[in-house]
This record gives sequence, C-alpha cells and structure tokens, in this order.
Amino acid sequence: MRIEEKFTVSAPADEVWAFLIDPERVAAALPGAEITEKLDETTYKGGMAVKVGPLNAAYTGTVAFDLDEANRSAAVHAKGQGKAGMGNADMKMTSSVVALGEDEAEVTVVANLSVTGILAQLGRGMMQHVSKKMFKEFTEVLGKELAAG
Amino acid sequence: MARHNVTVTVNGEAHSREVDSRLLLVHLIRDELALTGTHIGCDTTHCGACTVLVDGVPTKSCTVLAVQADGAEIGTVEGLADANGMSALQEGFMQEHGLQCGFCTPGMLMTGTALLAANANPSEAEIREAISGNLCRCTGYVNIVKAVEYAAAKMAGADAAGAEEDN
Amino acid sequence: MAPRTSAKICGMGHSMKRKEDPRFLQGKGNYIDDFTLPGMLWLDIVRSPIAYGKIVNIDTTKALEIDGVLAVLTGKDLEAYNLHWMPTLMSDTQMVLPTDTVMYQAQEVAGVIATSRYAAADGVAAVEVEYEPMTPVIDPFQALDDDAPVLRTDKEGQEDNRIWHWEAGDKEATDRIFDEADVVVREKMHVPRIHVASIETCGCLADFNPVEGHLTVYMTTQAPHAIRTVLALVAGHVGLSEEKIRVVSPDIGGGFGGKVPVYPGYVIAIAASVVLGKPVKWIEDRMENLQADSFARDYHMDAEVAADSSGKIRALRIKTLADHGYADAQAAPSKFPAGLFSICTGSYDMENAYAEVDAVYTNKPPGGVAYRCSFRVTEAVHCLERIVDTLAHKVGKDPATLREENFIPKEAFPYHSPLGWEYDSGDYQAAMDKAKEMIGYDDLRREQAEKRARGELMGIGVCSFTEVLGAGPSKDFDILGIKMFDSAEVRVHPTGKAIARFGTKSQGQGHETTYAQIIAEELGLPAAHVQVEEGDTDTAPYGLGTYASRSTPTAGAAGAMAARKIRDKAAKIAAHLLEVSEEDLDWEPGTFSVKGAPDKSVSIQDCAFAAYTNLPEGLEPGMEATNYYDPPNLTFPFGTYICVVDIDRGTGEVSVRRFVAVDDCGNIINPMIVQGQIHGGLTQGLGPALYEEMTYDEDGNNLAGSFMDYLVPTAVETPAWETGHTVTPSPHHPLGAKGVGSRPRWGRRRRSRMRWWTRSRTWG
Amino acid sequence: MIPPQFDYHAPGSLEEALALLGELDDAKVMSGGQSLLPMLKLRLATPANIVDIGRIPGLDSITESGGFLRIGALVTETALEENATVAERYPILLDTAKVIADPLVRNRATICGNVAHGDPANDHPATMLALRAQMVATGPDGERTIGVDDFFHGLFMTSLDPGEILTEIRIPAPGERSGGAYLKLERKVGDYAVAGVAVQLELDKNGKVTQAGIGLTNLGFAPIRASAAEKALTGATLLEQGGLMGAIAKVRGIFSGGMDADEVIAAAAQAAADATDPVADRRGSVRYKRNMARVLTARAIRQALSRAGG
Repeated sequence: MRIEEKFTVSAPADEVWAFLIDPERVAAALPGAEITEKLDETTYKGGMAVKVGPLNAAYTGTVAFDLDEANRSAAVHAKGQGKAGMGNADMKMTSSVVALGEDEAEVTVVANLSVTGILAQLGRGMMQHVSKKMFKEFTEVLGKELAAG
Repeated sequence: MARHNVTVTVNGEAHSREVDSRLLLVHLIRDELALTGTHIGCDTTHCGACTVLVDGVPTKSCTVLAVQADGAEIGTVEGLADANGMSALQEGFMQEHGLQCGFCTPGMLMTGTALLAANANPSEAEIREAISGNLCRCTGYVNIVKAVEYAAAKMAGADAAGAEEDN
Repeated sequence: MAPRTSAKICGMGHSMKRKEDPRFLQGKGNYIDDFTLPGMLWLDIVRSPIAYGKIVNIDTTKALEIDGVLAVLTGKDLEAYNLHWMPTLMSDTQMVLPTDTVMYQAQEVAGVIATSRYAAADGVAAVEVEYEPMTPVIDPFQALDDDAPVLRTDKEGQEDNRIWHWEAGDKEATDRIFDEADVVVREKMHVPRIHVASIETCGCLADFNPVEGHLTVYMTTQAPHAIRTVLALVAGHVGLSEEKIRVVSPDIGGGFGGKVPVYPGYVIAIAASVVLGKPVKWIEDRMENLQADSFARDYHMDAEVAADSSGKIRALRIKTLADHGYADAQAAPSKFPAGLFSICTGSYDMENAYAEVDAVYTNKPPGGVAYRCSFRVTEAVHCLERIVDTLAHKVGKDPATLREENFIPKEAFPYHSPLGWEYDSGDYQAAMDKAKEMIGYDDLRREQAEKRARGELMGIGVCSFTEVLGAGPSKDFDILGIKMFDSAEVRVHPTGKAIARFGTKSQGQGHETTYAQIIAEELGLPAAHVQVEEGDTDTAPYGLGTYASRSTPTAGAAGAMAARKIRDKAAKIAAHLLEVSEEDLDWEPGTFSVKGAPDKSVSIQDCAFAAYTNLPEGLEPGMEATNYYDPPNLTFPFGTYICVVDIDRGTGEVSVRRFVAVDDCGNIINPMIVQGQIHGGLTQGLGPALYEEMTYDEDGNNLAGSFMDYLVPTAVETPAWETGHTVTPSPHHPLGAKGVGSRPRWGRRRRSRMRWWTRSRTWG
Repeated sequence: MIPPQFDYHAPGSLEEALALLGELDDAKVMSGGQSLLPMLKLRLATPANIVDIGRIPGLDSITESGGFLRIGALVTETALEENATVAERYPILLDTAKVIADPLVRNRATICGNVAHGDPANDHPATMLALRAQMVATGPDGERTIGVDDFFHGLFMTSLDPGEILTEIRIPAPGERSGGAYLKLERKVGDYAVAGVAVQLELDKNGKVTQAGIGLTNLGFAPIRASAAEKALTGATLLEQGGLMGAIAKVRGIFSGGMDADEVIAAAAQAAADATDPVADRRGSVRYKRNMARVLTARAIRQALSRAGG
C-alpha cells in the first residue's frame, strides 16, 4: 500500500525538519506510538498501539532513520510485529521538507506500507482507512505543534 | 473468569451446567450435552450449520453465548422426530433428496421447521430467502426447496384431514 | 432405460431413497468432531501471519503457563524424529512443521496440546513467534523471472521455481496447421484459485496405544487406504508400520477432493498422540480450512484455435502456467502431473493439438486438488469451450451451430483423440438437441436480439463438454506407485442378507445406496438387504478412494464383478437344488428357474442358505467374493449445458434466469442421486463463475480467508437448475455406467459484477 | 474459533447496567451480539467484561408517539421487519433490515446494535442519516439526545461514551407526502455493501421536494451524508403533474431554462458519488464504487419518489 501526502506547515523549514528527525517528537505526534529504547544513533526500539473501537492491535519493533541533511530528506524504516499472531507491519517512509517562505514549509511524505496478518486479510480496506486517518492526525498535530512553537 | 449456572431445556429435557462466560451455545449443546447433531461449519456466522431453535427462533448457536441462553427452550435436530417417526420436513428431505453429505442438514431442518411454523405455505422465493443463512455445498438447493414444499403440502394435507375428522 | 428389477429389489434405474438419510436427518451421523475418547486432548495450531520469512524464535513460555496447556510441539521437536517433512502424493515434499522458514500465510508453525479446545486456543494466542519477513513470490509469472528468489532451497539441484514441464501432442504438426490456417483466435484466461469449502472442515482424532504400539486415526479422508500407506511411509522408521495403523474415515461432511491430501495437522496430531500416549483431536476452523488446505484450479491458460474460414476447427494449442504454491501437493496420478488436462480437445474432431503446462512454486498454500472434477478436466473444458465461443464470434456463427459442425460424429466412436485418448462412446448432437429443445434456444436468441437492439443486456451461454473419468487403468494410473484399481468384497449371509465393503469412501454421493443397488441388480437381493461399508482400513478391501468421479467406474464395477462371482457360485448351488445342470438354468434377477419350467425355481436367498447348509459335493462353503477391478479404459461422459443470464446495465449484476443441463453419464444406477450430483456440480461451477475466488495481495495476504470473502453461493443466488439426460452406455464398463459427480461447467467470460460497463457480448 | 476470556454480566435493569459500566474496566455493551461475537471469536476484540443488556425489560418496543418512531435498544431486525407501522409508514427501514446479513442473524441482531457498532459498512447508519434520526444515549447522568450527524466519527467510532448505552433511536414521523428507499448492492446475500444508498424525500402538495435526506453505506471511513445531493434535490419538482397545473409547470420550466426531473436526479446522483471516499478492495475499485453510488442514488431517488405517492 502506497500513501502519498503533501501538506504545508506554517513554520520555518528548519523547525519542521528538526521535528521530523526527532523520533521522540514524531512518536508523540502519532497516537499510540512510543519510543522505548535507543539502540544506536539511528535506530530505536518502539511500539505502536492501534485502537479502533473494540479492535485492538499492538506492534513492537524498530525504527531506523537514514537522514539526508543536505536535501532535508529523511528515510525512515519502521518494522514491527503484532502481538498474538496479529502479523507484521513494515513501513518505508521518506519525508522531505522544502521551504516555501520564511514561515512556511511544504512536507512531502511517501510511504510504502505492507501489513500482513488478519487485519490486512479481512478484505475491507480497513488498514487503508486506519493509516489514512493516522497520517491525517499526524499532520494535524505537526501543524499545531509547530505553529504553536 | 466468571462461571455461571445455566439451565436450558433442550428438546423438552432440562439440563443445568456450570459454564464459563465465554462458552458458546453450540459447544454447550455438542460437548456438554453430547447432542452432536448440531454442527459447526464456520467462524463468522455465515454457514448456519449450527442453527438451533432458541425459544422457537432459529438462531446460529455459534454466535450466542451459553449464558445468554440461560432459561431458554432449545430445539435441536435430535428433537424433530417423535414416536410416530420423522417430521414431515425430515421426510421431505428424504423423499426429495434434499441432502447429500448431511452436514448442513440439521441447520437446514431447524430453519425450515421454523419457516413452516410461521408460514404454512411458503413460495419458492420465500423458502430460498429463509434458508439464505444456511449454506449447502452439495445439493445446489433445488431439492432442499422441494423438501420444504413437500413438507408444507403434507402438513396441509394432514391439517385438512384433521379438520375433516373434527367435523 | 426401464429398470430390469422390481421395486422390491430396487436395482439399477430405481430412484431408491437413500439408506444413509435417516441417520443424517436425525442428527445421528458420525462426523469427525462427534468422536470423543476418554482422556482425549486437543490440538490447536499456531499459524504464520506472514507469507514468507525466517523464524527467529518461538517462545512457548507464556503458552505453557496457561491452565490446561500441556505441550507445544515445534518443527525442532519433530526434527528429532525426522518427522518435520513429509512426501506429497505427487512425490514432492512438504513441511509438517517448519524448523527455520515459513512459506505461506497460515502455514502451521507449532502445535499446542491442551485438555480442552478453549485452553488450546488460548495457548495458540500465547505462543510468541518472532519472524524475519522476506519478500514473497506471489505472481506465478514473476516466479519464473531470472531474478526471482529460489523458494525451494531445501531441494537439492533446484535452481529456479519451475516444478515440472509437461506436454502432449505433436507440436510441429500443430504449428504447421496454425501457420496455414484461415482463422486463428487466441484468448488468455485464468481459472482462478478456488477452494472446495466443504461445510465440514478437516480434522482427525489420533489414538496411539503405547502398550500395543497401535495407532487408530479417525479422520475425514476420502482415501483411507492410501492415507494409511502414506502414514506408514512417513512414520515407519519410528515404529508405525502399516499393520499397526488403522485409519477410520467416518461420515464426511463434504469432500470434493479437498479431503484427499495429508495435511500437516493430521501428522502433528498423530505425533502428539504418540508423544503423550493419549488420544488427540484436531479440528480445523473455517479460516484454517480456507487458508491452509489444498486449493483447486489456478491455471493461467493461453489458448489458440486454428480453423478454416467456415469455422471448422483444425487445431488447438494451449500454453499453461500452473501455480502450485510452495509444494506440488496434488492428488493426481503419478504419470499425469497436469492431470487429464489433455482431454482439452473435448467434443470436437480436429486434425491436431498440442498442450503444455509449466508448474511453478509460489508463496501460497500447496495443492491442486481434483475439485469436483477428474484431475484438471474442468480447466480443460473451460479453456476449450471459451476459445470455441471466441471462434464462433470471429467467424460470425451461432455458438451452438459452430459446435454442432465440429462435433465428433457418433459413428466415429471409439474415437482416438489427437492427444491420445480413446473415447468409449458418445452422441453429442443428441445432448445438444435436447438442451436446445428444453430451453427453447431459438426463441431465446430472438429475444436476445430484440433486447440488444433496445440496449438491454442478456447473455446466452452454450457449452458442450466431454469429460474423462474413472482413473484408472493400471497400465497408466498410479498414485505413489499404487495402481488405481478399486475394490469390493461381498458376503451373502445364510439368511440371504449381504454386507458389501468397498475401497472407496462416500462424502455424500450416497454409496450406501447406489452400491447396494448394484449388488441388487446383479444378485437380485433387495438393495434394502445389502449393507454397505466403507472407510475402515481394518475391514474394507484396499482401494484408492473416492475422488475424481472414479467410484462408480472403478469400485462400482468391482461390486458388480464380485456379485457376478457370487452369482456364478449360486448357479452351481441352484443347479444342485433343482437337480438340473447349470446350462439348464434361466436367470431373472433373484431367481434361477429351469428352462422351459419356470415354476421350478429357487431364489438367490435359497441358494445363500444352501451355501452354508446344503452344498453340492466339492463346492467350497460360504458365499462371498472379492474383486479388484482394473478398468480396461476410462469413461467419457458428456453433455450440453445452456444458460441464460440477465445483466443489470447499471451495476453489472448478473442474474441467472435459466440453466439447462443435459448430461450423458451412460447407464444410470440411481436417477435421483445422479440428478442431485449434477445440481451440486452446477452450483460449484456457479461459485467460481460469479462469486468465489482465492486472491492474494502483493504481501501474500490471503484476501478470501473466511466466508466473509470466500463467497459460497446461497439459495438466493443459485438458480433452479433444470436437468435432462441422454443415455449412451459405456461399452467397456460392466454396468455401462460412466460415472458422475463432477460437472462444474461454467464459463467466466467476464467478471461482470466488477465491471459495470459489461460489454454486450457477455456470455453471448 | 474460540473467544478470549472475559467476564459476562447480565444486568436486570438499565440502572444496574449503567452502574456496571461505571465500575468495570474495559467493558463492552452487547445487545444481539451478532457483530461483537464474531469479533471476539476472531480475537480482534478482547474486552475484559461484557455487559449483556439483552435481559433488561422494556427496551424491545417499537412505538410511534410524540412525532417520532421510537426503536428500543433490543428491537431486532426481524421484529422491525414484522412491524406493521414500519411496513406502512417507514418502508425505507424495512428495505434496510431486509438486506442485513441473513434471516437467522436478523433474528438476534438489533437495530441499535447495528448503529452503535459504528461500522460504516453497516446498513442502518445511512438510513438513519437519510431519516435525520436522533440517538438517545443513556449514561450515569441520564439521557442525552445526539443528532445523527454528530454520532458517527469513523470506523467503529461513535459519540457514545464508554459509560453510555444507546437506548433508543428516534425517527421523525414522515410527513403526508414522503417516501424513502434503501438500495444495497451486495456481492451475495449476507455480504457488506459494495455500495448502499438511503434516500428519504418529503414533498409538498405540489410535488416539490421540501426536504431530502441521503445517506451512503460503505463508501468512506464513516457513514456519509450526501449533503450536496440533498441540496440538489431540495426545491425541485421531480414528479410529472397532470392536468393544467402540470402543463403550466412544464412550460414555465422550459422558459426558465431549469433542469428537468431527469437532469436534477442525475445531478444529485453525481453529487452523491462525489461525496464518497471509498477504498479499493475485493468489492471493487474506487471508480466502480463511486459509479455504483451514482447509479444507486438515482434509483433510490426514483423509488422514494414513487413511494411518496407520485
């Protein structure tokens, strides 16, 4: 599943970039996500709990960052395994920031998400809905945080 | 996990058991009461092999907790025949070749029994609609429809004969 | 054909009511999940959520802490006994439990054994398996790419994902015809991966007696004898030799080919019973059944027909890719890796043909079962009938007319097909005529033309198929080397009642009734007095089982032949009782009488009593016979089906208005049962035509893994099938029967529902 | 398939039920259980407690009073199907009930459960949107009424608080000339909708649409109100009128350059399609689903019109 989002943030590009490469802040902006341990300079351990109504799914795994400071492009590879045979999730996401003005930046996110197991199988496009929603919430929080900052 | 005392009357006979909250009615019937005529065919409430009557209402017993049935009158396939033999619907299935492997048959019979109780003379479309929650993989349904029609006709005949006697 | 026997005897041709029905109708069937043994434990299986990957770790700690969970078996545990791999029926290998790699979603990863099914399920949820996912190979065409990863690294010398290449026919001669033909049409088609979806799932109850070293396995198998032999081959080295194994196949809630293979769950249950010394039951749930058990079809076919300008078919050429999943676990005869696909020239006379099939490995469940069909015959018929339709459109002929002009004429039988079959008998035009008459073909074509002129959509589909059943003659047919004969043993007791045992196993086909009728036909004993038994390897004679519509052509024939042996003996006894010589006897079913003096007679029951009480000198007492029937040829039933559909132009919804099926399956034993089998086959053809399909996404997720998305037709979608028949007896079968039980014959010209723009030629 | 462990509670009164919801951690309300139990068996949901409201008396009635049809929490689909008032005055509800799952499931499944589950693939939510229903939620502080437009938040999410129970759905009684219809395209009986459309129309005595309600099933993250489509219909006269008035109206229409009925319906149908946000799955592509929304909306409008008494 490929998700592509482009949005503008009313904040300087530097600040947006600083946010996007800070695992703690990114996790805080994603409902259900947390960073539990730093493994090395670019790799972290973490978890993601997805709760949709009565449906619960929790993943634990690692996040690896590969930063291209010059082009302000961050490649993030998150992979996690669900609890109780829920299956695995793997996301390769590249986010890049371009300054549109002094206090305005454009963020482009391209993510390739592959999910295995029952949530992907139920054939109702549930994961598409859930991930779309997560992205939306993330961009909202990002926008708010930075605008406030 | 909480345990509950459950009393159900199955085919006229009362049974009490202490069960877990999560025990499914179909497992109470099959495993605890050893009435294995009621079958399990899916997990998602689609196939109807587990259909029983709960207070006369055809119900998929894999999607009801045993505790929910506490105090209920339950009818299973084992209760359809009596001392006089098989019911008109059971006879219809035999006469019209409404079954092959027999696995979906108990569920079909329970749904059909309830249909005929509510509608003595169902049309083909009504029969097909009524059994649309019961999957059969062998017969192609044509002969199941005929079996229900056979039973309806037989029961109407018996009613007519009974009415004549009353006169 | 009028029955030869009285209604009391109820031999062939009578629509005898089924002997098995009273128990099924009263909830007294004995299906696998109905068995309980003292001290029985439950097996439930941990399955892979991913399609392909390494197993990093299996942590069973939490599972073992659950009250009632006794043990967790992994591939490493089985490896210690060399039981972690097993052979498939096609001489490939398949994992029982993986030691390092999982190859498809829902593959067995570990077995949890507990004191109840609830505790076992909790245990499954608590086993923590860490995977390192790898990119799966899902598309069978990509599986053959040079850069595709080799999936079966366990197989020595396996350098790509090709399993085998098979071909039939004269390629050069066929190519020559194509080069010079007036008309060539071509169509690519996919008969999708589907599933038998019998309403009863698979399961077993393994009971190992550690004191006697004896194993009894109650299991839902269509081929109990073959399974016992396979079990002995797999586990002989740990002491389970064939005489110590008893397989009992109880009532089966639908098989359709899906209960032929050996699934890992059976072996795990047996291993658990051996290890724990207790009976262990394993019953699949529906999702396991759909996601892990053998599939059917999944043939990607590229078909071409060469014809002259009038539409006379000259040659057929088919290139096929068969997606077998991660192992070739078909239950096909050894010499026929593509089954009987070479029946693909069907009902039409042509100069030459060439067909080839390449089989590949992918990250999907293994299989390729003969689903309600005789080994790939459905695929062959679908392919041919669709391309013939395309030809009719191309040359502008009515599809029925084009077929008629190409039929093998009835005088041409026995007919040698270009791909090497000898068709036993046929009258294709008669079946076509009857189908057209039943449905009112010409009127429908007129209505269709009018509707199309108004912009309404209505389709008429015609199919004239020839099947090949009854595998099979031992010179060509074996499974794992075991010849594909089948068997019957008939015993007539002193009071004139009989028991007959067969090597096959009914799953709803009504063997208890039809076999009794066959014995009744031959011996004149009332069918009601013939008890039929199957499925217990301790008592039944060895046979290859029931699948691929082979029971009547093989075991049915064996029953007739065994009964004839008994009749021959009865004649000797009758001659003795009537004090005449055998040559002076007349035989009417059930009675021997003296030629010219019909009132001087004895019944078959008299003879049976005498066989135990009053024998002619020198004759062996008793009245029983066994026959292992090795058919001289296969049988070639045929028929014509015509279907009318209305299509909603707005939504693409297809509704079947009428469907007429005219079948010719030779002489019929029980018309009621045959009609029922045809209804079932038609419905299982409707399924994949409009509703059923196993699909996978690019990550290898099975998207039709429950009845939510594997759409088995209900009574509402299924039309009121109309059936008719013609009778062309098989010249070589002892009863003239050809067999039935298959027939999922449905075109899939277009998946119209998903394409609201449905082209007006749909099914036309 | 075996549900995970949980504790089951069967309160005998609403008060008791609400108290349990207040006391218990991670509790889930169950009425018919026909959505919840399959989720439990698949172990997609793992609540610690289930509060079964099925034994609470007084929640199983359908009554028409105070300008509303009132559907209690325990009214089953079958009871709705068999109700004479519903058949006569709310045919759109009957349309909806009849295409939900199968008859056996409908014997236990409840309308309130179908709505409270918050599944955009369920059928009643769209109908409730079309009917402008009100949801009565009862919690520890008593009753509150939630308009249907504020009720659905997305997949499995509604405005109900964890401590609340949907005790009643109130549907405004239809005006004299009104009619509605629910059309569902499904792959086979018992399936979730490929697309579903509910249309409820209210006409004045001249046949002009005074109010239109259109709800869409399984075409987005939540049940969708097709507001633009409603607007396109409101104020339009879609019925052929006979006699002199009809002729005058027609002539007026021609001179004013207004759209004829077919064009209005087509525009509304297109607006409904534009309001959808479906995802591609085995039921079809995004394009196919949008098109189905259009086709079904047009058909549902026509059926609603004919029921409004043409």
